[in-house]
This record gives sequence, structure tokens and C-alpha cells, in this order.
Amino acid sequence: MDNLIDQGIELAVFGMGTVFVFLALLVFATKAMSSLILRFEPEMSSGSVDTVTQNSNATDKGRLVAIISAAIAQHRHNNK
Amino acid sequence: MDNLIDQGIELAVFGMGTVFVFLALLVFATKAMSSLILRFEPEMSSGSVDTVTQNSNATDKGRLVAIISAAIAQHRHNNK
Amino acid sequence: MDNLIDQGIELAVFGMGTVFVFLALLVFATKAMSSLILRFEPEMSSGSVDTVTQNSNATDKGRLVAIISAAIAQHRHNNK
Amino acid sequence: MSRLIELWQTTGIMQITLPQFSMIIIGLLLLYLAIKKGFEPLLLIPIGFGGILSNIPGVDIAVGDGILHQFYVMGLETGIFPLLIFMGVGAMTDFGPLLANPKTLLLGAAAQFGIFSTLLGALFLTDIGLFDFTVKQAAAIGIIGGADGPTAIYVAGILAPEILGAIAVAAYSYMALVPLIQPPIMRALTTQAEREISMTQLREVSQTEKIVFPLLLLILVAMLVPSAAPLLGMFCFGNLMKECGVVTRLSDTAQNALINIVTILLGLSVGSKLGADQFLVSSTLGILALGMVAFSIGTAAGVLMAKLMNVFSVQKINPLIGAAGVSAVPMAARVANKVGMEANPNNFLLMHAMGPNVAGVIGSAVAAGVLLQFAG
Amino acid sequence: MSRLIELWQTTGIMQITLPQFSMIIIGLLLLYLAIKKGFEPLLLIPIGFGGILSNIPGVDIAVGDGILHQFYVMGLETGIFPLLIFMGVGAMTDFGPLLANPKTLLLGAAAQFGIFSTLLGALFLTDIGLFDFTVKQAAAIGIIGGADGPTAIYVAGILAPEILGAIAVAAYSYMALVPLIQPPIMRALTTQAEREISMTQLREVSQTEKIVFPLLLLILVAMLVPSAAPLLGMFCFGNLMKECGVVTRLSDTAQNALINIVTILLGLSVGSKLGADQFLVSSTLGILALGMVAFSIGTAAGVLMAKLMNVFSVQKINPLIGAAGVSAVPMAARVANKVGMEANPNNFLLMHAMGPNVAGVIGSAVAAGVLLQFAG
Amino acid sequence: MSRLIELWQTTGIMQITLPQFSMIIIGLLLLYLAIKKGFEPLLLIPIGFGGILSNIPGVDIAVGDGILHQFYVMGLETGIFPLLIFMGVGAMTDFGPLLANPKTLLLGAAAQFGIFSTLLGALFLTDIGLFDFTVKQAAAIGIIGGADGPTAIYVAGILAPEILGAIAVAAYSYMALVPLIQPPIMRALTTQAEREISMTQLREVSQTEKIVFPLLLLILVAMLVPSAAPLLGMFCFGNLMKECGVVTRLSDTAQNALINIVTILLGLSVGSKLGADQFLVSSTLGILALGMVAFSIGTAAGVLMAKLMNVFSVQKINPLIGAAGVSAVPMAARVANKVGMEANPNNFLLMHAMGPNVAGVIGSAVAAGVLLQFAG
Ligand code: NA
Ligand code: NA
Ligand code: NA
Repeated sequence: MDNLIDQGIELAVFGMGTVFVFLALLVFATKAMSSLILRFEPEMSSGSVDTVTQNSNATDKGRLVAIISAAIAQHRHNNK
Repeated sequence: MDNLIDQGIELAVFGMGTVFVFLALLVFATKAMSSLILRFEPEMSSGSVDTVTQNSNATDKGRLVAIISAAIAQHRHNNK
Repeated sequence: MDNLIDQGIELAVFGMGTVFVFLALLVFATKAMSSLILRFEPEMSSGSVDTVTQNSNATDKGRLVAIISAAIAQHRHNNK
Repeated sequence: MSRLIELWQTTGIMQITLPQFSMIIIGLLLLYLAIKKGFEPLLLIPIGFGGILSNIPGVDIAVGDGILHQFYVMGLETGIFPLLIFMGVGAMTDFGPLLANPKTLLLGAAAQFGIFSTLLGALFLTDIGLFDFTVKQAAAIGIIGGADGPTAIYVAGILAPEILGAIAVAAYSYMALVPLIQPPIMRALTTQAEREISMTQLREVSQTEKIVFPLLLLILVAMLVPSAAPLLGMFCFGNLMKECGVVTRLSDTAQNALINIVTILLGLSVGSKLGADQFLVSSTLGILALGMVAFSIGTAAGVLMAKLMNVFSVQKINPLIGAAGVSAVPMAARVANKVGMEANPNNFLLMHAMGPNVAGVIGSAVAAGVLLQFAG
Repeated sequence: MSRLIELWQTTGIMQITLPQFSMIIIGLLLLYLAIKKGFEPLLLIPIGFGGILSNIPGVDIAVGDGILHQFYVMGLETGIFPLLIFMGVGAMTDFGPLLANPKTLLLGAAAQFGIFSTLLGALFLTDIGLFDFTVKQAAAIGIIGGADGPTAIYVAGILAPEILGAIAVAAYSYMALVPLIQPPIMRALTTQAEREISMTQLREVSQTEKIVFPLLLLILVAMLVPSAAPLLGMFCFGNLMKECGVVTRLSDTAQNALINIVTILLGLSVGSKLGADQFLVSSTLGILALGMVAFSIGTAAGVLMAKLMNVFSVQKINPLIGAAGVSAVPMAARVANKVGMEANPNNFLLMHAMGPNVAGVIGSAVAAGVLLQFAG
Repeated sequence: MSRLIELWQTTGIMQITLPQFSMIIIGLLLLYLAIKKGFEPLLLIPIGFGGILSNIPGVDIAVGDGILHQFYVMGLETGIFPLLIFMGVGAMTDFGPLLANPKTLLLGAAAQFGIFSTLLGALFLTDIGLFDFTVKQAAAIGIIGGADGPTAIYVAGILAPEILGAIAVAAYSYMALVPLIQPPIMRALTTQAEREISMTQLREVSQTEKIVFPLLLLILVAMLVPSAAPLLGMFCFGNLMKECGVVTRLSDTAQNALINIVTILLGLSVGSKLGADQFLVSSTLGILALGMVAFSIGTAAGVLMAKLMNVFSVQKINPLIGAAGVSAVPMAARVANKVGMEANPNNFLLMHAMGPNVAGVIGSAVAAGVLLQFAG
């Protein structure tokens, strides 16, 4: 049975170790990535929203416009 | 072949009987349930709609608000 | 190996032939269909949009109306 | 040149049989009825189109590795498609009118008489040698009288998959024909005075009642007719998701994306059973005839039950709403309302008829459970 | 008459066992908690309802050809359902707060201590003879401490499907109980001064950083913990679809129709593991107790890690946000915010707590990978 | 310590091979092209991401019980995914411009010359010993020239699954590159005067014509090329649902939730065929080169066919719209419009080019049927 506990301790130590090493490396990698990106694209953050909007798929736009048009039509109709 | 008809009659009698017994019991059970609930929550019926609205999921709200915002933005844009 | 090329040529000739024959027949069939339909339903084209709208499913309408109502309610709320 | 002949022999023109050709025409007819006459288009368009695909010669679509056969194996052999549709229907069902007037549940019970008398009819036709239906097939035919598509498909898929195509076509066609089938029967069995009976407005039902009802129904099913639990369980689950108000996301999806996807796949799967060799057999005519009988008897039984209840009850109910007990939601309820307004233009029966209408769904699911238990 | 007795014996009343009856009551209790108390209703309503269905006697629903068993085989045995949900969660996750303050990733690491200490606890209870858990079961129990539903279900489905039901119920119940479990621990381990620490506003994060991050995370997983790649891969895929901004269609569907459909099916599948014979065993009590321990230790470890980081760092972090490292997104982050505002009403910790909150998702997925690799 | 080494050896760093590493880079490149350059992102993001997942060492993702392999078995081996996508594409397609000018169908026929000449090219390269393609593989490579993703994937999945990855990548990449590939060819084969030809406005098409057309097409396929019926049948079914106007629910779902879900799963499934051992083989280079040839020849054939038709017809057509016959909907039609406006800024060819554009979809599906029949 002690074997079971031994196995558990080993699993816990290696597991917790892996989690920590992995996330610590991720901290460094993330910081490195952010500083690289911010160096080369300093103005990016402000323009980001527009990019998303422009890229939004044509079909999605069509659907949205249809809903909006209907909403507006209904709105006008109700306000008559 | 009469065996077939016999089987059918048995099935029909038991079947129709089960349906009737079941739904008759459901009548009583439903009445009992309603009177119990109305005794303990007499004010419930009026407030029910609000409860539903409040409980509506945050994500759903988010989506709706996004659609609404877009609708309104588009509306303003069109009315310029 | 020449066998391979032969097989390919046969496949290409039959394939291209089938595509052409099929689409040529489709040209005739389509023209025949259109002229038949336009003979019997000359007024159809103008009314088509309405038909679609009228047929649109009740549930879809319900959903749309719900979204529209919410949009308008939100709109009024925002404009207070 | 010999290859050209070989090519020509792979065409459909050279391979098609007359029965296949007839089935393609029938498929086109179903599409015509669905599109131009409004016959249950949500189901009959996929079924009719699937039926055409299944009769194209020289290619595996409804057999072997064909896509429609794969859909069939995936969703009908397993029962998954009709049960998911039933869940979605549950999420669209409002038990409010039923809860406001629970005794209309009995109308939903009576109308199931159509199921069992048709079962007997099918066995009688076998007895006199006109057809050759087994008990299982007779049970599956009877369930057409339940006027409820997913229930009929679920039962037929288990008891008699070989006649599933005819049963589904009959069930959905007659549901579409309810405005033609029911009114003469309703008028014949009621007096003008009965049709003029106006009913008091239904009380408002609290949200708690609506939440508890599907659970109550589930428990009663579990205790009394467990064989109906897959059907009514999924139905109650859908209804609970709708009424509880805290899982709007799931309820919306069950009522929209999910039921629509499954409807497309189920319709095509049913269409895969419209192959000429399976569908163009004499028993199909028997099934179509018996299905019509089932609807008619169910309608009559519902109306007569309402009249019987009026004998014992002080608060009279309009017997027209008994006809809505066959289900065919919401068409039969609308028919009851329409016939009622012919007799008395100020008589709004629609909400009153919704009670027996949804009761009919419960009733035929219970009947299905009994049939699966004892004929299965 | 003998047939009537036979009919009576097919009823649930005659067949139900006491354990089945108890499980139906437990199912109703889960529904009550989900609907009236708001306990993770999106999952606990399907799970609770599925649990009731699974204990209806005399009909195959959660076994054999029953629909819930089919869902289980289709989606849980294969791992497809939890992975698709994880993809949808990825498409709903905003890594912005984490990217603005990457060192909070360490809080998400510390909180996974709950997983491994619970694993040890389960083995210790086996060692002293109180329970009889295998290493695989202990690992699956530990993962409850990850406070992340799909991860727990995915791991349990692979390592210990026989206790999947208890694990899922524990995981979702304790996630719902986070506002009760965490605050006392958080208060006990922090001083008033620490709880009052206010943090500087987070910088804005560019879209490019948000696009590159899921890819960076994926590459790091591929290089270091490949066994976590199915989970984190699907998660990063969902997140990339959301952030890249060019596949709005797909991202919307992953966040709505698809995740909702899978949630319904996954919940019912998990419910199929609530059969009385599987669930009403003593080990379930052990699992529930250990799950609570896991949440508590994870919370404590997160808070203590934050305090430790403050020893070495100039820019202090409020140790309350360490508790959000267990995941339980977004509940734990809200709890951190609420406890913080009790100490200092102007102290808005919500966005700061979102960093460790999503870090906890990554952390427990990495832990899951290690467990699958070495206990699997 | 020995366990630590064992742990280290489970990492990806220790297990990754150079080809796997290269494939991960290629996957990242596909994502870059999709996100930053707008290369068919709806498909190339799932494919590219799936490709990365498939090359993570030490874990089963694209093989065995891995989720991507399960998706592959479920949807590509069966043909279900491409057929469902084709149904959705049908529900998004407007045959109006084609019905207004049916003779443009011939342009959609001509452009399929790219398919068959590429097939020959592949066999020629085998003949001279440069590559080693079978007839089935050559047919699957040729279909890249159909410029239609689901058709190419469907055919490759049946005839040559071992090169499916390369074929899908080539097909979608070249579709994205249509604005670069086509204009030089179009300009080289036309005179300024031809490019300036302006076409009369298209007549309005009635709803009845739009409803009948998919049925007419289906019947013609059934009679002449039944082997194309699975593809064109699902396509026509989607189109009929859209045009009939009575099943808006189903049509909406086919165009949105369903096609989006299937796109995600199909993309990941295709990605599962980008494993280094399958993709990094010399034949991939041959496939990429031949795919480019296929697009170019298809473009040229379409343009030349238009010029040929002008010899025999009074009402001249602008030969630029012939290039749209390759499909690549709607990109090729936009390219025709753009090149046309360079020659004559008032010349709006977009709607005129939509006719041959959708005709190209029909044409390549017919070609696919022939290939499946005779090379399969
Ligand atoms: Na019924
Ligand atoms: Na976690
Ligand atoms: Na094409």
C-alpha cells in the first residue's frame, strides 16, 4: 500500500512541478511576445476594433443588416 | 388467425385503459399540484414574467445588447 | 505505362464530353422551363417577394418580433 | 465506341425502373403539396426530396454507404432524431391552457381511441386476407392516429422499420389535411347548440406550476408507463428547459438550431425509406387508408368524450375542442376554433382547444409506450 | 386477468428499487438547486434530469440502446463533448487581463495544488482502508480541484468513467458553491491591510497580442506537455477563432449553437452515469468530501502564492485575486471582487482577478495532461 | 531522478522530428495567410490549426482515438461533411443570374477543361517517371481545377484519401489566389475591345423559375449522371429549401448554424491529414504545381469558350466572364468584374459573371460524378 502513496507523491511532485515550470515559462514567453509586438506595432491597440469590424464576414453583415432593417422598419411602423 | 384478433383486442383494451387511467390520474395530480402551489405562492402568477427576464442568461443578454447596439448605431447612421 | 495515358485520355474525353452534353442539355431544359413558366405565370416575378415574406414561418416571425421589440425597448431606454 | 455504350449504360435513363420513376413523381408531388399547398413543409420537403434521391438508379444514396442511409442508421435506427425533435417540441410547448383546465386531459385520452381501433382494423384486414400485417406493423400503423410525427416515426422505427416511409408520409399528410378531415365529423356529431357553447376565460397559470408540471408528468410516467419514458422524458426535459427560465441559451437552441438540424436529417432519413421496392407495395395503400380511418375515429372519439363529460359536469365544455385531442398541434386546435366561430362568431375556442391539443401529445406518447411494451 | 397482473408488473411502481427512488429524489434536488438557487443551471439541469431518466426502472435509457447511453458512447467515451465545449469556452475567453499582467499566471499555477493534494488525500484514505481508490480514480478525483467542468469530465471519462457521475456532480456543485466556500478561507489567510491593496489599472492589450497568445500557448504545450494538447489545443483553437476577427461566423457558432447543443448532450450523458448502482456507493461520499477539500486547498494555495509573490515584488498584488486561480470562471473572480470591496469599497478587483481566473483554466489543463500521461 | 528523465522524455522537445516541426511552421504560415492576407479564412484557419495539432508528437490527436481522427472517420470517410457543406452552399446560392442567361452554363462547362487536362498532366508526369500517381490520384488532383472546396474534398476522400490534405490545401490556397492567378491569363487571351464589351441588364427571374430549377437540375442529373447525384442532390436540396420560401427555419439553419458547425469539423478533419509523414512527400509538390496548372487552364478554357460563343452568337458576351466558370464563388466573379472595369470603368460584369460562376459549381460536380464512376 505504501507503494500507492509513493506513486501518489511522485505524481504530485512531478505534476505540480510541471504546472509551475510550464506557467512560469509562459510568463516569460508572454512578456517576450508582448514586448516584441509592442515594439513593432506600437499603434495597433487603438486600431484593433476597426480591423475586426472590417473583417467581419459578408454573410454575417447581411444577416445583421437584415435584422437591423427589420428592427428599424418595425420601429417606424410602431411610431406612426 | 383469430389469435391475431384476440391479441389485438387485448392490446387495444389494455392500451386504451392505460391511456385513460394515466391521464385521469394526471388530472388529479395536476389539480393537487396547482392547489398546493397556489396556496403557498398566491402572488406568484403576477411576478412570473419578471423572474424569467431576470434569470435570462448573461451571455444571451450580451448577444442581444450587441445586436441592439448595432441596430441603434445603424439606425442613427441611416437617419443622419 | 502507355496504358495509363490511354486510360487518362479516355477519361478526359468522356468526362469533358459528359460535362458539355449535360450542361448543353441543361441550357435547353432551363430555357424551356422558363418559357413555360413565363407563359403561364406572367405576373409572377413582381409578386414573388411578398409570397416569400408571407410564407415565412411563424416561429421565425416570433423570434424576430422579440428581437425587434427588445431593440426598440432598449433604444427608448437609451434615449431617455 | 464500346466505352461510349458503357458510359450510356451508366446513365439513369438506361437504368431507371418504372417503380423508381413513379416514386420520383410521387416525391415531386409531395414537394408540390408542401410548397404550393402548405402541407407540413418542414417535414414533407426533406421527406419528398429524400424520396426522390432514394429512387435515383445506379448510385448508392439510400442504401449501403449512401448519405441518406447513413443518416437513417445514425438517427432513426437509434431513435435519436425523433427523440431530439420531441425535446425541441417540448421546448416549444406551453402547458398553460392545460394547467388552467386539467380535465381537458381526458379529451386527449379519448382521441387515442383512433390508435387502437386502427390497430384492430389492420389486424381485421389481415384476418380477412386483404393484407398481411403483423401485430407489430398493426401497432405502428395505429400510431398514425396519434397525429404526432416524431411519436409515429419513433414507434415505427422500432416496431416496423420496413413500413416507416409509408407511416411517416401518411402521418404528415393527414396532419396537413386536418382542416379537411375533421370539420365534417365534428359537425355530424354535434348540434348547433353544442357548437355554440362558449367557455369561460382560462385563469392565469403561475410559473411555478409550469415548472413543476413537466416533473410531475415525468414522475407519473416513470411510475406507471416506464416504456413511454424515453419519449415523454425528452419532451418534459425540453419543456422544463423552457419554463425554468434559467437556461434560455439551451432552450433557444433546442427550439431552433438543434431541432432544425435534426428536422433536416430526419426528413432525409425518412425519405430514404421511400425506395420504390419498399414503398410501392400493396400494404402502403392499406396504411394510407387505415391512417385516414385513425384520424377520423380519433376525432370522433374526442368529440364524443367531450359530450359525455358534459353529461356529468356542470361547467359545460364545447365538444368541438374534443377534436383537438388527436394532437396535430396546433392545426387541430385552430380547426376547433374555426368551426366554433362558424356557429358563434364571438366564440373564441383557440386557447381552450390548446389544452386537449397538447394532452393529445401526452396521450399518444403513453399509447406508444404501451405498444412498445406489449407489441415490441 | 392474468394479463392485467402482467401489465401491473411492468409499471415503475412494481419495479422501482429504493436506491433508484433515492436517486430520483437526488435528481429532483439537483434541479431544485439549479432552478431556484442558481447552481450552474446550464449543466445541472441536464445532469439532474438525465439522472432521473437513468433511474426509471423497466426501460433502457442509460444502458443498452437507451438514448442517454448512446449519447454517452458518442460523446463521453470518445472525449468529443468535453473537447467541443472547451473549444466554445475558448471562443468566449478574453485573455486580455492575463496579457496585461502575465505574472498572474503563477497564481493559476499555485491553485492547482488543490488537485495534487486531493489526489494524495484520496490515496491516503485508501491506505488507511477507508476507501478503495485506484491511482487513476485518485487522479480523476483530484481534478475536481481544477474547478473546470469540461476538464474534469474529460479526465474522468478517460481515467475513471465508473465515477464520472460523482465527479461531475461534485465539480459543478462546488463551482456553484464558490461564493460560500472561498470567502472564509480568503479572509482567514489575509490581513485587512492586504485585502485593501488596490491595483493599478490594466494596460490595454493589442489585437495582435490576443491573436498570437493562443498560438504561443499551443506551441509551448506541444513542446512541454503534449498530453495536454487535446484539451488546450481545442481551447486555443476556439480562442484564436474569436480573436482573429476573420471567422466571426465560426466563432459565433462555437460560442452559441454548437456549445449549447453539446452542453445539452453532455449533461444528459453525464446524467446517464447517475444510475443508482453506480452512484449510491460509499466512494461517492469520499469523492464529495475530497472535492470540497480540493476547492479549499486550491483557494488557499492561490492566496498564499499571491502573498509570497508580494514578498519578492515591488508592485504589490491583492492576495484575494489568488483565490480566482482555481478557475470556476467567472464566479471565483467575482468572489475576489466582492471580498475586496468589503475591505475597501473603492477597490475594483474584477478585471485583475480575471487574469488568474483564466490562468487557472490553463493550469488545470496542464495538470490534466500530466495525470493522463502518468496515471493513464 | 530517473523519473525526471522519463518525464523529460515525454516532452515534445525530446520527441519532435524535423518534419513535424516543419509542418507546424507550415500550419502557422497557413494561419498567417488566412488571418493577415484573408486567404479563405473560414477553411484555412481550421485546416491550419488542425495541421499543427496533427504534428504534435507524443499524443494521439490525428490518429487512433484522437479527436481529429474521430472527426475524420465520422465526416470525411463517410462523405457527410462535404455533402452537408454543399447543402449549405446550395442554400446560399442564387441561380437568378444563371436563369436570366442560361447559355452562360456553357462557360461553366468549358472551365472544367482544367480538371481533365490536369488529370492527364498528372498521368504524364507519372509516365515520364517524375511522380508516381495512380489514376485515382490523378483524378483527385484534377478536381482541384474545379475550384470548389467541398467537391474536391468529397472526391479526394473517396478516390485518394492519402493525398486529401495536399489537395484541400491546394484547392483553398488557389481559390484565395484567384485574384493573382486569373487576371494575367484573362488579359493575355482577350483584346481591349473584347474586355470593353458591355452586356445588357439581366431580366428579373420569377420565384417559380427559381423553385423549379433545382428540381429540373436534379432530374437531369438523375437521368444522365447519377454518380453526381449525392453532390448535386444535396446542393439542389439546399437551394430548394432557400427558394421555396416555406421552410425559412431550415434554410436559415442550413446556411448558418449547420454549415458553420460542419465547417469547423471538416476543417479540423482535413487538418488531420497534414501529418508530416503524409504531407511532406514529394508528391505534395506535384499536387501543388498541378493544382496551379488546373486553375490556369480552367481560366483560359472559360475565356476561350466565351470567345467561341461570340463567333456564333449575335448578342456578344464579355469573354472575361468566362474566367468565372472555374467557380471559386464568388471570388472569380469579382475578378471578372474588376478586370472588366479596368478596361471600361462603366462596365459592371459582376451579375453577369455570377451565372458562369455557379454554372462552374454544377460543372465540376458533374465532372466529379464522372470521375467517381470511371476512376472509382
Ligand atoms: Na396525439
Ligand atoms: Na483550474
Ligand atoms: Na467548378
